[in-house]
Amino acid sequence: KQPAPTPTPESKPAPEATPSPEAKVPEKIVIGGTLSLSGKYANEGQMSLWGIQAALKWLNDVNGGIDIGGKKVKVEFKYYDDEAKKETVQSLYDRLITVDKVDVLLAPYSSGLTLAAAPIADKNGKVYMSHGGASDRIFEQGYTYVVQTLSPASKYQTGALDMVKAIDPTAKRVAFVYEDSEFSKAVFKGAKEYAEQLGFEVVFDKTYPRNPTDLTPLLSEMKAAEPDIILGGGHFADGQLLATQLAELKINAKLVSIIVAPALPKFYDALGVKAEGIVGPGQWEVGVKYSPEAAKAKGIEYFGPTQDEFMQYFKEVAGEDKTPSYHAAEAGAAILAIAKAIENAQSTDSDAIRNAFNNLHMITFFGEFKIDPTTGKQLGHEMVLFQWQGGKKVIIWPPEAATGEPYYPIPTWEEKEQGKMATK
Amino acid sequence: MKKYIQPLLPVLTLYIVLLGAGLSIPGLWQPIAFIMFYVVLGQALNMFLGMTGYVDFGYVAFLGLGAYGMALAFSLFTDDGLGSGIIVVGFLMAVIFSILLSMAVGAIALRLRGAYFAIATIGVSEGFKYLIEGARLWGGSEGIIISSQLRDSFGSEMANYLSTFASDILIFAIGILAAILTVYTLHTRAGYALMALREDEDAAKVMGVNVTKYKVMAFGMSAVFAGLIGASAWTLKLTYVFPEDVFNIIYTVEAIVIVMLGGAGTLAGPVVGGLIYGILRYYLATVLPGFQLLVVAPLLVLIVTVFPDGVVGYIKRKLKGSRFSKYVI
Amino acid sequence: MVLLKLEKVTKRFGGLVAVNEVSLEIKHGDSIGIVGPNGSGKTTLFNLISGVYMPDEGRIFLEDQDITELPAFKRAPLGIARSFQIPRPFRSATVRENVAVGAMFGAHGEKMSVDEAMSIADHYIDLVGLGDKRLELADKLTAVEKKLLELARALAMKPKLLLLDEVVAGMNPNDVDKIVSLIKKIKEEEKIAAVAMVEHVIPAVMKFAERVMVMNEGKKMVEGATMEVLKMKEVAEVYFGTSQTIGESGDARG
Amino acid sequence: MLEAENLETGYGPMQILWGITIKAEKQSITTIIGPNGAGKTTILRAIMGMIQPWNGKITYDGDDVTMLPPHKKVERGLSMVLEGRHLFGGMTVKENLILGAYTKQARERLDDSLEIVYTLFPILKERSTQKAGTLSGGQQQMLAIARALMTRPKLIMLDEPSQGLAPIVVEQVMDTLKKLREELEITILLVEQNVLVSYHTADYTYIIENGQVVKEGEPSECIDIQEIRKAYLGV
Amino acid sequence: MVFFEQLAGNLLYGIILGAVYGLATMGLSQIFGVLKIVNVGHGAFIMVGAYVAYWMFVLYSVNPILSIPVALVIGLALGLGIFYIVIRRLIGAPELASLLATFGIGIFIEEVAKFFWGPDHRGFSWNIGQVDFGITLIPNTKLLAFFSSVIIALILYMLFQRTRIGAAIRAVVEDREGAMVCGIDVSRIYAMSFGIGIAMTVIGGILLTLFIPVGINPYMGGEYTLKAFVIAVLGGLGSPWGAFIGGFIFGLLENGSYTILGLIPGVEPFSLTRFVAFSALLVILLVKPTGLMGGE
Ligand SMILES: Nc1ncnc2c1ncn2[C@@H]1O[C@H](COP(=O)(O)OP(=O)(O)OP(=O)(O)O)[C@@H](O)[C@H]1O
Ligand SMILES: Nc1ncnc2c1ncn2[C@@H]1O[C@H](COP(=O)(O)OP(=O)(O)OP(=O)(O)O)[C@@H](O)[C@H]1O
Ligand SMILES: [Mg+2]
Ligand SMILES: [Mg+2]
Repeated sequence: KQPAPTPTPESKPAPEATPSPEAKVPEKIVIGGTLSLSGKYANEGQMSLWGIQAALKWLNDVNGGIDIGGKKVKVEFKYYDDEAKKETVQSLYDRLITVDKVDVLLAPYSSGLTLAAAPIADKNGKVYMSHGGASDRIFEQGYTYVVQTLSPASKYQTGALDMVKAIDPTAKRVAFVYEDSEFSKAVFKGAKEYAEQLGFEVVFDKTYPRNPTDLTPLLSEMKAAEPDIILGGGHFADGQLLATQLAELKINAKLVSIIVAPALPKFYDALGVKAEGIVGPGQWEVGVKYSPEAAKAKGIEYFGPTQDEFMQYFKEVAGEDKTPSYHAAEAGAAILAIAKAIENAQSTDSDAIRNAFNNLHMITFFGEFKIDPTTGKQLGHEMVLFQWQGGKKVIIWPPEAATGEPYYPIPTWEEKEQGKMATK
Repeated sequence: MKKYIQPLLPVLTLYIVLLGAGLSIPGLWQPIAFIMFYVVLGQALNMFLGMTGYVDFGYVAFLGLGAYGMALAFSLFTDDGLGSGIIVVGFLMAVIFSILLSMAVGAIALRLRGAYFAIATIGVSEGFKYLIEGARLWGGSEGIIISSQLRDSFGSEMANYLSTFASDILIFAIGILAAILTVYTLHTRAGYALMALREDEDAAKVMGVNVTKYKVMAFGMSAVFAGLIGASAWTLKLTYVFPEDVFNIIYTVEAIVIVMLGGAGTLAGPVVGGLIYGILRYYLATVLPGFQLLVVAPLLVLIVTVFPDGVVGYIKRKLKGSRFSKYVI
Repeated sequence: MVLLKLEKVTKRFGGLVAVNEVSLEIKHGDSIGIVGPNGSGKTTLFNLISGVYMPDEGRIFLEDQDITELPAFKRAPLGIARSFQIPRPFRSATVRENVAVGAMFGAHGEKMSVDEAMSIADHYIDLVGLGDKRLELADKLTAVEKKLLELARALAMKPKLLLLDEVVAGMNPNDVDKIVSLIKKIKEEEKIAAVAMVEHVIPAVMKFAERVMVMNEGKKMVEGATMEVLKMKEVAEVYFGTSQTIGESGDARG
Repeated sequence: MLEAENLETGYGPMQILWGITIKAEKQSITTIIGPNGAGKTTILRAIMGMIQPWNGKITYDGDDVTMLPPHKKVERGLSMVLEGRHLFGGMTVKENLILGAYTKQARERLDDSLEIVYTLFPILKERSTQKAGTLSGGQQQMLAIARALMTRPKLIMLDEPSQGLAPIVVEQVMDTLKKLREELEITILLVEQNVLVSYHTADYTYIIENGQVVKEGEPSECIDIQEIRKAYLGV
Repeated sequence: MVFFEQLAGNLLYGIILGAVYGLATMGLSQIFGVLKIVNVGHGAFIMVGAYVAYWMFVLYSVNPILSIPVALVIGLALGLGIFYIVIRRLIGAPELASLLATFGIGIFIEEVAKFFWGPDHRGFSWNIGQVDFGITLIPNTKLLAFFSSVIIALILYMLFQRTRIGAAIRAVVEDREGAMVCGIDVSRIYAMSFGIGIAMTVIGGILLTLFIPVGINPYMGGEYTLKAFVIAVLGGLGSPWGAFIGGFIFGLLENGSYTILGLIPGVEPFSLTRFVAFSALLVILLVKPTGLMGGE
């Protein structure tokens, strides 16, 4: 079924750089949203909060605020904890709109919650920025004001396939082993289509339910399929479990790429040397080469802190020992995109902002930003592929972003037991 | 008539106050809708738990099926030109689904007693969830999203209105209906039969009570209300159904918690319990985001140690014999 | 006219034959006592008649209708009511509500409204002397009051056949006397067709029953006119003990 | 042996006992009788410590035991047969009996005790593996008495032990109690509705009404046996 | 051939998993049996156990088996503390009142854990080799988890079936007042049962961590609460060893049915294994309404 066409205010002319005389310059700009600080997404929620706070530090302290009519307006973030419960989001977003009078909304984490609060945003005509709703389906529902910062789910595992295709034409047999959930299914549906397109043979494509305790049945079946590369994962716990049990059952492949879990430093802490060589897709990674210089080379405007600055602010709010995950980066980037759109619109009017988004093409530390004007889906942003090498995450794909060479094929479990690292 | 109205008075008054406040104070509508979800959830569960003494841990299955009923109506019939009739079809499907499931579960599990029944029903709701996911029924783990169908059928504005207002009004209506039905039942033969079987099933049988009939009746009634809640508060309001969300046992636990907070088997109990629970969760989430549960949890424990029979249970006991006792049943 | 007929009814629990081929006829107007040593199967017999258990063998008829397979809740409307040896009140309901349930689902018919049931309940509560405990929770009653509640509840069911399992046990002699007279009176006034009473309080049986059946080890031992049966030597042996018989002096223990 | 002085207690806010004073002399059989609801059970429960006395003092064997919890009293040789049996229904007869001998001193004499109760109630031996909950009413009563004896009490309180027992068994129980008193030097405190039994068995009797002692003395002094016979048997 | 090899391998893992499930459930069953408390906060105590194993390993390099005594102490302290602060006041209250209390307690423990340790998913790696069973490889840590579970379960079995305390606990379950007049200190039995129940659960958390040393986070318990309920009922509520056996059955069903369900086209066989496991509960209850080892 075709998604309903969205009546975007596309035809309107791009707003002028100067404010119209009647537009008042606001005292401050408030972005509001809920985060999952408790409950099943607490990990992502906490990261997002820190990412947002880091972005705001740059925005207010370095940039001085958003430039509207020549005046710098400070930005605030108002948030509540939605506990990852679908019942809470509507009421909290309603409160953000009516009581806290926020100007722009940051959507909650996960596709479900993003959908849940969408009607409230839409009814009140507030721009609704998704920083953690990866599902492509959100943008097929005909909501006017949803905009996405991150790459959609269908892109998560395509990078790994691209890379293998480029460096090892002999690797043909792919196995998919992933969580039976909305998000992972979207990821691997995209991956499967792409794999077939690239000429891979999908020799195994099976799911496991949420919160598995033992993946042996699935993995021993997969082992028999003798895959060259294994793509899998879902969330944190199962991703860790997947890697652990691959090790236990000594299932070797030339490449293992797991979504979500390997992105967090705790992944390596937990698995130790077993994590060596494991690859994961990320919306962002420390070390990505999105810099003002790179932007200039591409002829696209750069906005926001540099990566180093972001890292520094992040550590200021989160603590010295913390490294941002991509969840932090995408939330921070969402704030920057909102700020830029408001600046471009020179107004806090929702239609003007939404319109400004359509014409917004920029690079931040998180990467490119450019949306599909009709649906609001992110088109510009690229995912990266990283690999745990010698206890560090090294970006290995795409080549433009890479900070190191892929270690391929990855060491076998037996080798890793001997202490072999995925370093040359 | 009076005996029906008197106990309903406090409950209806509360409803009217909530409705009035929600409609007149800006920004209060959604919070009240949020609280009402818990109030009505408690009321629906109380119809079965309070009246029969049977605890149904798989209760959420009825909400889930109700939610699916409505979602399926939209995904199957959007193009059939039913107009707003599609919502009626959705509710019908929700009701039919819940009744069918309640009959199936009733036939199997209602023979079990006590905790065995309670936990056997977990088998039902969890089993159902994994059946949907495993057999890729109804979209499997990807669920059903109906936002676009809502928009196609009613237009953007009306769809938003449905999700952010009409569905909440429906919840109010379901709550009021539940309250009236509860009071009515309590005063009929059925009410006494339920009391008897709750207290001593064997003795009730010997006294001529067809315990199976009344159990199934209460079970079905409670299931229908759950189905309506699922269809309205989840599908219509949130516009999507994911199996992992709608078959989550936490809702059963919350419903029991609400019923116990207020007092099981009392009419106003779940209403008061839902209010306490909803308000605590909502306001603390706004004041102490991220730390609210550190406060909510001990408060719940404190309340239950002070009022082991629930707040309304306590009031009822205090009022016993006074002229106000008619208002609290 | 025969009200209840048992034909060679047998009930086993594992290897134990609790009731062994017992046949019995209870006629309209009967007041029958059932006595026998502990564990001889009296309560089990009542359980079979009221439908708590289904017999393994034999048949049960109520006024020519075969009720052997009928579930308990369908027997009550036909006019069978019983009290439990160990009282089983609806604990968190009031005395009045307890009795009203009896009225509602007993043999008055489906039409009985709640209000009517309440007034019937009040009548029987007063009758057994629990009037001032009407609104008390059943749980709060003493052991004896619970027995009276059992009685009132059974009476409120408007039975044709009333089965009383040790209702006077634990009662003070004066009360035993009163209750037995009361039951006799009610039987007349309320037109209860027959009452069967299991008791170890022999004076109560003597006073109440015209006919007695003695059970022993699941079997019917003898059946006959009360005083005759109670004076039998075999009965004395298994039931009263050798040193005691029912004498005219009435100095029976029990 | 046991003395309760000025005992007051009740349930919730409701006072039931209004200053009860009773005594049980060593090796005597003392009965408490009175109308239903008079508070007899309540007296025994208060002495046992199953409900807290509000006021008054309980001395046992010369010690103040007013506030001692039940299990401590059992350890000191106080035991009770509860009204309504309170057996462990899901356990076998034998298990019930063994649990009766839970305290240390009782356990040491377990075999001896088993023999005593099996002689007293042979049916219990026969049914030693039957679940207690499926025994007939009278069999349960026997088991309750037997279990209390298993604790090897110095003083045993029985709350209407004859209830539900066939006359032949009542007689046996009473005979046994007398025998136990002689042989094991047990003191007995008996609540008994069966006044005739009280009359024939007791050394001393208290009559309770409305939570107060209204009469006490030797049975012949305070029970008008003719009156009872009349009331009871209509003779 | 491959089919049977896989089936056999899965069943082998199922047995190991089952033993761990069983032990992680015994505490729940125990607490229900004695105090009639449905501990919906069960999973929180499993989580505590997992963190005990984690911290002992990470901070002091103590291997999880040796953490068991630590877990025992912590579990007892936690259990007794909660008992005397909260649960004691709810004895005699409606059964479900305690459900509300344990719900609150469970959330509180989770939130405290999150407050101190953050929401991260932690884990550790303890490699002590593996055994090659031909059909499959099994790490020694998992075998250790299995044997410890069985041994602890046996010890508990002895404790309950063979000792006075065990008999006393069962007596209190059957009839409180009856137990009192037998000389049993009922309030102590309650406290002990709760304490031991919680301690067993915390130990269960340790063994689960031996089985899966990753994914340790404040909310990890929820999943196990649910399974524990089902397993406890499967085995017969209030019968801890029934729970242990129930664990085996659940583990076997969960793992064993996969190979067979995999033959059905167009489905997600792994999700269906859970459907099978939960349906089996219903079937078993239909045949035996009080669980495998349950009494009347
Ligand atoms: N559910 C049961 N399971 C096993 N045995 C049972 C069950 N119910 C009763 N019995 C046994 O059946 C026999 C008859 O029991 P019943 O209760 O009918 O005796 P009774 O005549 O009423 O005795 P009493 O005078 O002591 O009440 C007893 O030996 C008893 O132990
Ligand atoms: N658990 C309770 N809660 C409230 N009141 C109670 C409770 N148990 C007994 N009572 C009340 O206490 C009073 C005395 O009861 P008790 O059981 O001591 O009488 P009793 O003399 O033993 O009577 P019976 O001969 O009937 O056994 C009664 O009025 C009764 O209603
Ligand atoms: Mg009997
Ligand atoms: Mg008494």
